[in-house]
Amino acid sequence: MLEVTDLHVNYGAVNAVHGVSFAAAVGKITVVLGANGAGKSTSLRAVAGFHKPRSGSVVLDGETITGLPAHKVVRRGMALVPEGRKIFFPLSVEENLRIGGYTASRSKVEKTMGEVYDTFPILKDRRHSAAGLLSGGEQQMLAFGRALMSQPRLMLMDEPSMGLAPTMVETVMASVKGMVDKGIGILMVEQNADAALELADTVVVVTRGETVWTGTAAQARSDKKIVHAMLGEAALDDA
Amino acid sequence: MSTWYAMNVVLVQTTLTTLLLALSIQVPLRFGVFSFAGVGAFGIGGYGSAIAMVHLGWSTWPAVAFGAVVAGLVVFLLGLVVQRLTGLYMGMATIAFTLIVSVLAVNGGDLTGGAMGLYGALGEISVLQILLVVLLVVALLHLTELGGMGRRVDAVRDDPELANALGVDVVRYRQFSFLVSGLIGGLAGAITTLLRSTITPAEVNFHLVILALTAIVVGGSRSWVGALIGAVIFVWLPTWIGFLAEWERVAYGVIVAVAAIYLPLGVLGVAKDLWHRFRTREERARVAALAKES
Amino acid sequence: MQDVLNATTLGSIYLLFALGMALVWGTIGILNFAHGATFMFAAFIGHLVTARVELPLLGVIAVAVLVGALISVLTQLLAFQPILKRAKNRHAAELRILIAGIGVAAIPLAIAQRQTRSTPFGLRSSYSPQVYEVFGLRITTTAIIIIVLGLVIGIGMTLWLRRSRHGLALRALGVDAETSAGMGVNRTTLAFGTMAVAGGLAGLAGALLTLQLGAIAPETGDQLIIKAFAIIVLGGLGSMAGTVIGAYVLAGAETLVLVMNWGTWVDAVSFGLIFLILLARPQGLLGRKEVRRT
Amino acid sequence: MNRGRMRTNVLAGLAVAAVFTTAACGGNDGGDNGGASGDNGDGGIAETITIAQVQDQTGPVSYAGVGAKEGAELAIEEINEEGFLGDGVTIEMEELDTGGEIERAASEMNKAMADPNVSAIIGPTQSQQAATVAPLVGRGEVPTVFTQAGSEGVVVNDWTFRATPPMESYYEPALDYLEEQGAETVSVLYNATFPTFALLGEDDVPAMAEERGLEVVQSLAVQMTTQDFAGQSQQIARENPDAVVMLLIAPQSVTAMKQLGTAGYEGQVSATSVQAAGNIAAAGDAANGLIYPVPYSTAMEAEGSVAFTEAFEEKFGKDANPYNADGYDAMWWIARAIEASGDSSREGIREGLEQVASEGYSGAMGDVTFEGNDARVPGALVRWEDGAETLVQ
Repeated sequence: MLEVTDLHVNYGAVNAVHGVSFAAAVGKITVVLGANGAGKSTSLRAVAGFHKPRSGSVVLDGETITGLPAHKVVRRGMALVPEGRKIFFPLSVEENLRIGGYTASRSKVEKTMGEVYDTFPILKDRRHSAAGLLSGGEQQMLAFGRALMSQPRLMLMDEPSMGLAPTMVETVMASVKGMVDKGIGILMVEQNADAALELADTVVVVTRGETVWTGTAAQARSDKKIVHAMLGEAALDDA
Repeated sequence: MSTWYAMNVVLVQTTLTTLLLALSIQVPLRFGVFSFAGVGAFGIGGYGSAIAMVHLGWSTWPAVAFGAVVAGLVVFLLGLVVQRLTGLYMGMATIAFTLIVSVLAVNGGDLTGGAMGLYGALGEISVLQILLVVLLVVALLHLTELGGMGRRVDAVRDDPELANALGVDVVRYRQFSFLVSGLIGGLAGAITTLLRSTITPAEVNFHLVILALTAIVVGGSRSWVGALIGAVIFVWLPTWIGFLAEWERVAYGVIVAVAAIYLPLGVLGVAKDLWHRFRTREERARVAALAKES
Repeated sequence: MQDVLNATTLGSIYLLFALGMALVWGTIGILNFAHGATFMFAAFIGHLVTARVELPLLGVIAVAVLVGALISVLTQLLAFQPILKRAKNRHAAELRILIAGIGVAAIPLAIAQRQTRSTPFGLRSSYSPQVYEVFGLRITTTAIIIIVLGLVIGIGMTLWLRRSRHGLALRALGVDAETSAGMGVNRTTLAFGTMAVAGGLAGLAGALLTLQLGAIAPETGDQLIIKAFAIIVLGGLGSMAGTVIGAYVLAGAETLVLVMNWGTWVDAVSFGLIFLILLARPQGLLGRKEVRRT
Repeated sequence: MNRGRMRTNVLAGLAVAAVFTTAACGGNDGGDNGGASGDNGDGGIAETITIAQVQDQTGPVSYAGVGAKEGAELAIEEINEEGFLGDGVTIEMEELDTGGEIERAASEMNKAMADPNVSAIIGPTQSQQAATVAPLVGRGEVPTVFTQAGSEGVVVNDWTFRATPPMESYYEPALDYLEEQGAETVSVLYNATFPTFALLGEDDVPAMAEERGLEVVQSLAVQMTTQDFAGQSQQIARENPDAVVMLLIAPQSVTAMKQLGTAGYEGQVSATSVQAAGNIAAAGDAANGLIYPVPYSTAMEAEGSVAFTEAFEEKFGKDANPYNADGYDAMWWIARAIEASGDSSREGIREGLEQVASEGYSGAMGDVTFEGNDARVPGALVRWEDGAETLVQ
């Protein structure tokens, strides 16, 4: 159970965060919606340990982990799927997975890798080729697989649908669903509201660095016009 | 004044030629090209002018022009050959070029005077003349830092893809930077050589690359002003810290390292920062004064 | 045949020196120009120690390795780490790290020059090299040790980087430091570890080279650094196997020039070769190609 | 790169510097600028005479500059205590550091010349520094005595003098010795990027060898950056000449000596005075039997040499080396010049230096004679054996 309360982060001029709160739970999907530059990505990265928050708190399973550096956050069971996937292009697919399991013990790495290959058979087929040669969708699979390698209880996803063809988006969202079914919690930042709302249990809307609305997906769906209005033009175009 | 000047005239000249050398490295750097060919150009310019004077009997300024033009052309051609290279691979190729220039000078027989170098190329160059040359170079470079031209150069360096998309011919710009680097480096070499009448192969070496690079980074790498600051610092530093005697070089190392750590934009960055703060304070004071009056 | 053996020995010397530098540059992205000074100072401290106590071969090596590692870690702690902490991105840090390395290098150099007045210094050891003659080839035990250690460490490090968990983490750091941190890789700790290993290798190279050559001068490190730079770029940044090949290619080229007795053309031929190879393969022999489809 | 310098670029602004220097020094032979030396332009010796030593006090060649400084200090002590220049007349020395850099040498020379109190200068030791400042000295009209700086282009006008003979002028005894030992073939291994050795290795040694009927069977050129001599050593061992003439800088010499031994070469090796001052000591036993001609050695038996050797030992508690002898002889030459002309002005010292040169003197380097303003010494051939020099013959 992750609880983020009244987060303030200074990062650049556009991405400043002043007052973002949200929560995520195991087996559930929380989607943070917001226009480009609203500060949702910065918040997520602050939770993952890439930016130090100025104030506010990040509590994971009752323990305060505010400001914990990224390499320690992973060890607490939270894995980040970064924006733009950030695959290690020159490394092979399998090496990408192994680095994902850097914090796990040796025996578990092999086992988890088997599971990942079962989930994403395409990765097994191409495990020895350089990751940079994968297609965009395959790279997203690899990013998921890499994050899964640390056996997280919670996965933080930064715009997983970005830059993907619409059919690919569906595949990606389906695999997200699969992960939740296995009991992993998901905290997802998205601009693609429609695709995300299909899956979400809880929806958080962030505008200009602040949380302005929290509710269930059902509420958000029925209130679609309001949500869209808050997200601005960008979301409408995407939808 | 005149005594001080007489004692330090060599340092004044040194500052000006070091500035030229630093600029020959800085220009390509501002275009996003990691090229040290300027130091090779220094050697070509030096030997070119000395050969023109000693073997061809030319007078001072035609010899300087000859050295600079030859250096400019050679480095321009080099630029065409190595334009596919990026980053430090480019750096390595241009360092190789510089070292090869030095080896050619060693093996140049009577033309270059071999290991002993060329003697007796004593030109008639006054500080005022060097100053005029430097002013001309700096004025032309200043134009490339201003307005639209400045923004295009910044784009070529920071985001060549974007620059291309905006219709800036990145390749052409970078080739141009090689030509300019060669001309300025050649000028520095020619003036240096004719001032002191000799040039030897040992001078065209890696240490010169380090001097130029250190001067730019410590001074400030984005503007000719930074190169000037760097040249002043490294030429005069021994005079300022001479009292440290044997520990002078240790102090030099510490100063360079500390500058690299704490001055991300060089001394120029700090100066701009202070100036900005000063201006804001002045502004505030004036506003406060106005408020009081009213 | 003897020439091949000589080239192998020379290549192994270059390799021992270049490996540490290649490791830190290719993984944690630090181009450490103080590597040469680390190498020299480790040998110099070894010299001071052995002047008082005679040590066996392993003792001499241990002293040099420890000193090398210590200097390297101190450099990281006092110079590179603060720069990395302050820099906005890696690209901004690159040049400043280079300059800081140059500054740091000046300090041990000045101290050693002051103490020795730049006379060559050697190491005293109870070990005395034997000369073997096999099939008409002459080789000393020192040369055998250098060749074996060069190959073993070179290949060992290649395999370690390729196979081990930490090796993988280092390679990932070399590609994308931030994302690696997201995978649980502690960059700071690994950086210190890597710098310590590199410094240890510099110390090892310092001890072995001093034993092989009989003596080195404080300036010897400076001469090696440019060769190591060339070797790493030639082999391709980030590839240990490339560094191994690069070292032997450079040594082979230099030996060939000597066999032909073109002594004064050594630099021109070896750097000319590097120049040509870079033209043909802009990313070095085994450099990372930009593999990327989208 | 051994002569490494951080800032080689820059300049000696000869023309302009000279103009301003002359102006600033206000006609030092006219004698009315109030300087301690300048006011004696009409003859006479000042109470205090300042000599500037512009040499490498730091950097890669500091052994030469610091060595000369020690020698000069000893000379000054003797001159002042003896009252050599008359009662109460003292010589003072001001040290300026060239730090191994050409442009800094030019700059420091310029400062020394612009200082009206400086009567004479002991000039840079490195050939390239010296050649750069030599024309400057001519225009500034300050008598300058160089030590070392053995290349051409140094003694070029009336104001330039050299107290150390160029190496080729005292190298002959080495070849005489090789001839006496019955050598017929000789290999030359030389650093072709070091001016003095390039000259010696390419022209002088082959010529000297030919005169004596020695055949140069091999000539191996290396450069400043060459560190490993395994290949050259084996080439030499294969050719197996009767002798090797080795002209290398200090660290290269140590390596070459060791590797020649390793390669199985057992003939006689003849090196240069670079090996003096203990620079070959690091080669240990491998250097035993090495011969080299030196302008000065503690083993020399000439009267002046013995006196210097003992006095130096007493003052500094260590053996004197050729660089110490350089500074000592240079300073004494200047003192003798002042005494000879009875005039401590710059012009007076210049005249005195010429006068002393025409007569020669007996100094640390034995009986010194001159070719013009350039010293010539008998020199000595020494053999390195177990850490000490002994005279050959």
